[in-house]
Amino acid sequence: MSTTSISALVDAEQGSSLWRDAWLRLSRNRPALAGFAVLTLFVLVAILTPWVAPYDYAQQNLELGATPPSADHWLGTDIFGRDLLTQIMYGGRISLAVGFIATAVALLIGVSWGAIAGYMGGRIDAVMMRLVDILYALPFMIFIVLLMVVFGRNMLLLFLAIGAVEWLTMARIMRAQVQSLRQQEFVEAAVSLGLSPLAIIWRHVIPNALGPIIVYTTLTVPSVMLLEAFLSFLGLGVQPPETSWGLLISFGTETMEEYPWLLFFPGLVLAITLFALNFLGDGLRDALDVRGAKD
Amino acid sequence: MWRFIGSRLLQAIPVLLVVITVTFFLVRVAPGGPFSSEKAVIPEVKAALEAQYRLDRPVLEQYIAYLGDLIRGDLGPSFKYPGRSVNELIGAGFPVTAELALYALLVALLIGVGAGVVASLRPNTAQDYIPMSAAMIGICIPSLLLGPLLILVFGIYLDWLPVSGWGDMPGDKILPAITLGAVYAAYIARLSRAGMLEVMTQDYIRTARAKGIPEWRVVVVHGLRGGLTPVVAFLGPAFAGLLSGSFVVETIFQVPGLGRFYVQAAFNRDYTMILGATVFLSSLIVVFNLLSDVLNAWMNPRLRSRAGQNT
Amino acid sequence: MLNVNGLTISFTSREGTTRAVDNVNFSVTAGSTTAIIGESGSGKSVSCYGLLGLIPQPPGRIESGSALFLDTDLLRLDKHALRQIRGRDIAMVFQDPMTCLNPYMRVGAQLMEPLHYHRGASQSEAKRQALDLMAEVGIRDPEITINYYPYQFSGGMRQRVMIAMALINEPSLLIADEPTTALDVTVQAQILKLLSDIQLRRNIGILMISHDLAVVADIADQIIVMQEGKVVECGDRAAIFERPQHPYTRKLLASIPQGQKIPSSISPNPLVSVRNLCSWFKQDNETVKAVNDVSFDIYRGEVLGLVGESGSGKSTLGRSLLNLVPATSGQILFDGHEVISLAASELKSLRRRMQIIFQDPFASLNPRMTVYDTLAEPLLLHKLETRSSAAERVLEIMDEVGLARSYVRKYPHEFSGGQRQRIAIGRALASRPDFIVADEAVSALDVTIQAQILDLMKTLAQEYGLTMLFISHDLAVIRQLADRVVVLQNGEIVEQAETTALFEHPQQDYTRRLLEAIPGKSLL
Amino acid sequence: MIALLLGACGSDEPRVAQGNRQGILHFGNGTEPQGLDPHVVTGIPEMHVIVTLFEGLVTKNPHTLEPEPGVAKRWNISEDGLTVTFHLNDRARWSNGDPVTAYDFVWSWQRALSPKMGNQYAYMLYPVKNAEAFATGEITDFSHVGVTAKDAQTLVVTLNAPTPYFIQLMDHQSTYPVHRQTIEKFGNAFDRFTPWTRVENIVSNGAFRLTDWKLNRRIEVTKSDTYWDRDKVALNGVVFYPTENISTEERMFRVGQLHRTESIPLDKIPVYRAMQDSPYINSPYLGTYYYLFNTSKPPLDNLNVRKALSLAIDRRRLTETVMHGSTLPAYSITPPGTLGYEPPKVFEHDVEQAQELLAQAGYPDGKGWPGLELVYNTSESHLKVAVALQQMWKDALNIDITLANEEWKVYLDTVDQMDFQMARRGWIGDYVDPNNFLDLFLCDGGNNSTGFCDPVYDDMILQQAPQATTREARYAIFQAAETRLMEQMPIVPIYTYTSNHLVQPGVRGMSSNVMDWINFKYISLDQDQRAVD
Repeated sequence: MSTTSISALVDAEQGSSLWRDAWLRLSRNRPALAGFAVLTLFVLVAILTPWVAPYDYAQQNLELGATPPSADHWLGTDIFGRDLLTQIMYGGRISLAVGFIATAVALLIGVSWGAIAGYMGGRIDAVMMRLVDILYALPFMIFIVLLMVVFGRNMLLLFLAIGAVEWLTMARIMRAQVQSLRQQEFVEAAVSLGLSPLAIIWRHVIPNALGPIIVYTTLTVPSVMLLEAFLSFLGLGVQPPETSWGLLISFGTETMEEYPWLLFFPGLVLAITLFALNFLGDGLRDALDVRGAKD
Repeated sequence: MWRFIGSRLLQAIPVLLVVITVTFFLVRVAPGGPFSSEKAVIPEVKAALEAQYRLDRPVLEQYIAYLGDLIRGDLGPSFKYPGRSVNELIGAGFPVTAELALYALLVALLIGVGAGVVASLRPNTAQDYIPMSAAMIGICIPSLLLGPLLILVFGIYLDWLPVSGWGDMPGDKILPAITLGAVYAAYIARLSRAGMLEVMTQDYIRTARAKGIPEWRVVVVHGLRGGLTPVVAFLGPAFAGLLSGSFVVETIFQVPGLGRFYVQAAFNRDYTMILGATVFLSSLIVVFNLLSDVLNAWMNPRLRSRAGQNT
Repeated sequence: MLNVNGLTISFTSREGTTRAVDNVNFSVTAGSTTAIIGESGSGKSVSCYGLLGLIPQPPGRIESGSALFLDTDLLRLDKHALRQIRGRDIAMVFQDPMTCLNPYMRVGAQLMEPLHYHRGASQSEAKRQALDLMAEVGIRDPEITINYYPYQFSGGMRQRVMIAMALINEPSLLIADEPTTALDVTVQAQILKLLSDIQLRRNIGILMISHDLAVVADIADQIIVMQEGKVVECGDRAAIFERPQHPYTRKLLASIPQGQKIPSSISPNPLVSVRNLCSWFKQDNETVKAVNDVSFDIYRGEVLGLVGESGSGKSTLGRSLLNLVPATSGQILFDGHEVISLAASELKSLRRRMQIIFQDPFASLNPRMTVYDTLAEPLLLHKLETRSSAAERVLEIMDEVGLARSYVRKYPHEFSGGQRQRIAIGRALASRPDFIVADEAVSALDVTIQAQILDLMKTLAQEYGLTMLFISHDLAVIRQLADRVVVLQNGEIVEQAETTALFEHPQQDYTRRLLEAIPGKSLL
Repeated sequence: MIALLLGACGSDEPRVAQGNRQGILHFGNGTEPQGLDPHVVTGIPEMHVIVTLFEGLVTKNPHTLEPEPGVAKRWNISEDGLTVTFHLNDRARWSNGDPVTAYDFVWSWQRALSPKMGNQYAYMLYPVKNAEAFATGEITDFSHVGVTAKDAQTLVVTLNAPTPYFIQLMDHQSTYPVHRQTIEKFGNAFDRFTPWTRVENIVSNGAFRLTDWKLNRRIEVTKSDTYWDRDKVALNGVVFYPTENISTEERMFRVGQLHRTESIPLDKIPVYRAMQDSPYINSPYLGTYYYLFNTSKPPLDNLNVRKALSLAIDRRRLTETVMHGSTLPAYSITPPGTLGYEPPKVFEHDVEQAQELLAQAGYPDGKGWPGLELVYNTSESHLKVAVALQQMWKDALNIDITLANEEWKVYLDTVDQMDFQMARRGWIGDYVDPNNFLDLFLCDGGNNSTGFCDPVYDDMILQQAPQATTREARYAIFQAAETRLMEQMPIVPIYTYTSNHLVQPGVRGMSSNVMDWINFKYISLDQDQRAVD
């Protein structure tokens, strides 16, 4: 990027160039790209599942029962004789949606909450963080059961419930970041330019606090997927015959001695997702860390 | 420092009060009372039961009475275990959970710091990738899966360790501690790696090297102290998390800890036990977060007194 | 004692291999001082660290050369043998005493560590030596302070600790890497004196690295000038200062701040009036009176110099003028507006008219914003330009501050310190302010760069008709730029006067002390 | 930690082998008992411990389930069936040496029936004259209740009506004697909260006495040296382990830490069944698993829909595949073989007829089906049944059923308030008699929960059956009533429970019976046997 013409400048006017540059850098990071490709593939498969799945996900064959991988059923069948590959594909629809949407909710609330508390400091900070403390301390299970009873059972609520838990840690991380950033001279410079606190948080603080947030986010997605299984267990999440990776794994755990493939394959898919996310996350972090890029 | 501790404890009071209040009403709003059971309960019996637990009085009166008891340190009688007080149940379960959490934390520190430091010494080599990938898996493998896996391998196939129990047979504390500590080991590994990477580029490490002292001493004496600062900051929340998150491990390994009582209480709508455990655990969380901050300050001389800072 | 011949060190990165040090020769003899002079990046530090195996390998690699130290070739030694020499025969003092001492260890333990390791000294013996040495380097109450943590010392004291630590094994060679750059002028003078005293007493060789010719002018016997990894000139002090051969050496000499500003035309009515300003804050139950009852005026078109040591409250004062730190009491009038009690909306329009340039150009630029974003932000914020017209204006500002237009999409980390300070200046000027606070704006820069930036500021100040508060600890710099000077000590004004009057007839002891500490007086 | 690890390496003898030598039975007991007061607690784990500590007037033969002497050495029933006289064994002793007397029983029953106790099983004594009135507070003078001690060894009980199963009830914990002085020593006798059942306080009259109780860890009982029939007791003690997680308990069994467990994950059944000398025992059990239809809500207010749903279920396929043969197909609410009672079989698996019925109801081939939700409480096996049935209904009738699992207490609330269309339910007999199942569906039956109400049915159960003079006549009335019930189909029976447990080979005398009732007195351990591998 040594020569820049006026036309490039005109590009620069549109939106933040940080993101454009980050994208460019990301596209040169192979593991990150591979991670991105895997995730895209998973999302695509999830979207196309109703058309590409080899079997009907609910169709049982009770006499067949659980069978190991075979030519007919590449990943084997579960105890109802249902095709595991199909189950995993349908499960991915739920898990990926929950994983990404709930994480996004948590990210949105957590980052804004933490950023505001950290930047404002003083009494506002104290009040906001005490609220976080309170939510941390409340008995989660009772809270979930109550949510379920008050609002009925639906997926939206699932996202809300998960988001409501995960944002707390996110807010704490963000706040710590912001507290150290707000001492920095460039923030002071922004104040002296006359920027409003919100503009400073948005333009100067958040982009510089993204590193740890991205790393934590990549860790949140898989834990959200597993949390969904627990909520489903309590009755809040998906209901059979629909399924999710978390549910497949928790059922697989029960029968890991008898039918190990029922644990292995869903676990493998989750692990692949996790590593893809991790590579993508690290790549994103590096891409956003303009200082680390020496090219 | 004492002022700081005092003000933090003072701040905790309203937090706890809100937690108590919300929980108090939350459990009462939640469907299914403590006495509902599969076989229909005769109305007279139900009335008698409710009277014994003050449930027949107006909710507000119950609330005030509860707060009154709480101030006297009385958490009330358990609904699930007639004849036992919540104080007694916590007294029975907490020492076990605390012991389990402590071992888990030791496991987590041992594995986590070890892996993190080893990884940080040669970043972006196999020596870094292997422990860090293991840590990634560690973070995401639920104890619901790790526990049974460890039991199968070490308890059943190899027959080295007991599959359950706590203090009943030699070695029965090992697997629960590892299972519970695994997630935290992974977090600590990441934290200590990042911390060490940061510290080992500091000027004072160069100073230490210039003194000609051996590399291990540079890492251990000069590097660790600063590199583990984020780990120390994490210890409080981690210990609190271990204490309140041990339920799954306690269930899998048949450990008679507080977590089992707590979750059973939630399932059974044991109002007093839910409340008691919540109050107890959230007080602990406050205390451990505070301890962690104090420890952090103590580890870092600059924070012990901030008078040395430039104006 | 030390004889370096043909030293070549290269660094390998993704972009290829660069020679950081290229065929460098120099020597140090016992009891004398050799100074290596050069800008940052000239390879002066790398060549010294390379001798002691302190550069990470890879990416660094010593290609060739020899370094004979008392008949041993340092470059041929294995790690272990080199470690034996480090800290025992050759010791080092680093630039920034704030970061070079382990903050988690008591200074005593750090002092004694080399003794334990190299000499196997017992605890009591080591402690005795440490106490003696602390006394020798001028640390007060060593019995008490030996148990202090580094943060409990001031910068100068920390540097004394560093020196004591280097001397504790009685080395024959001391390598001092910019030992005074991070210190106040007065402290700098003390440390330099300490080094030459020690050399005299102990007859050791000193290899001193610096970017500032003025600093070494008083103590160096031999001077080596480096540029881009190569030695461009070497010779004894007199030769270098009196008969510089290489153009680069001449440029370095020319950069030593000299001369005085021709007073500019000053209108009689003040732009900024400060009355009884106090800025106090609480720290651990003690009230720190950072700025205490200060009153002065800054007239339109004037450059007011504000001088003082670190901790004198000059930065706090500068920031409270812009309402960046809250004032405790007093009055600040900016063009007739009361700054302290202004509402947020009024403050915004006022902020356009007053700007600040910070000391550290690394910290004062948002690392995730390109030059374009940084410069366009004030334009768009104050609606001085539209989105479409901003680009052209940004390029104009870049021209004005001397940045190539092609850099517009680059990030701060891709620039050198001087270039970054140009960006910071550009940002401050973008909103066409009337008043600028320059807080140690050139202190972190190499001397040659410092000279350039000072020139730039002078030019721009005239062009824009700026009023400026120029804060610095360096009187030589103030003298070049300021019309009037205010001297601050412990948050209070000690003296204020016209620049010429102040330099020629200082009224106060404190001012005189500051004046005496200016380095390189032997040159003048 | 390393020392601990090394010390643990396979050196230990499994608890079972050790237990076999010492005569100690290690018993997997599900959850931690709520308590050990026979008049307070209700669950099965509690019952297991309580039957070792206490003994009622009679006890049951584990093989035949016929009553046999307990504290009462014999009893006679009057001609009209309204008076029962128990003659107590004069060797019966409390664990502190006091004799067990008829007065103890009178006082204990007063305590068991006292409203303040909140005893949920007080109704076990309702056949006794005025017992119900006393328990519900209608009368407060216990002397009006039909139980008196004629002397220390003679207890006379007067009944409301002839109750053929009354003697059986005398083995229920609710009718057990408790030691008055002990209870009064530790607080108000009619208070649920007294600590009299703690190890250091308790006085009991059973074959064992309590010697250790560590919460969530273990309960240990040791052979009592004051028990009247102590010579017959082979075991030296029993240790109960509370383990909520069934996989954990199964693993404990597998490594030889338990002699017996009821916790067998469904999918482990084929594995255990295939073992040589299989420890897996499966026998009929007095319980039925069924779905409730809410007959007050469409579409289940339509009898044809209810019938169609029931006929479409292939119960044999379900029990043989998903349940791995651990249950039996059920076509009635009463389990077969309830002391000679054979329930009617009103319908069979018939997909074609089911389709026809659904068409008659207005949903030919599922067209226009408004949807139906099935509520079940969270559990792996409930889920499996629901998923299998969901698909059966889809295949047979082309209708969609949605599943909704609920946390236990939420589920209880839902069922109690009839806020469902279809809900899972199970009923385990408290005593061996069809009445215990059939009276569920009385109009005001507390466990009816279906909206079903048929006065004719009520009359048969409440009036005709008790007046029947012979067992055959009585059973005939029950059969007619049950036929009537199944024709209305307010429930759909799915399977009959069986008792599934794993027992180590060294255990003798732990016979299977339909109540899964264990008489620890009869159990012995074979010294030479080791644990299953």
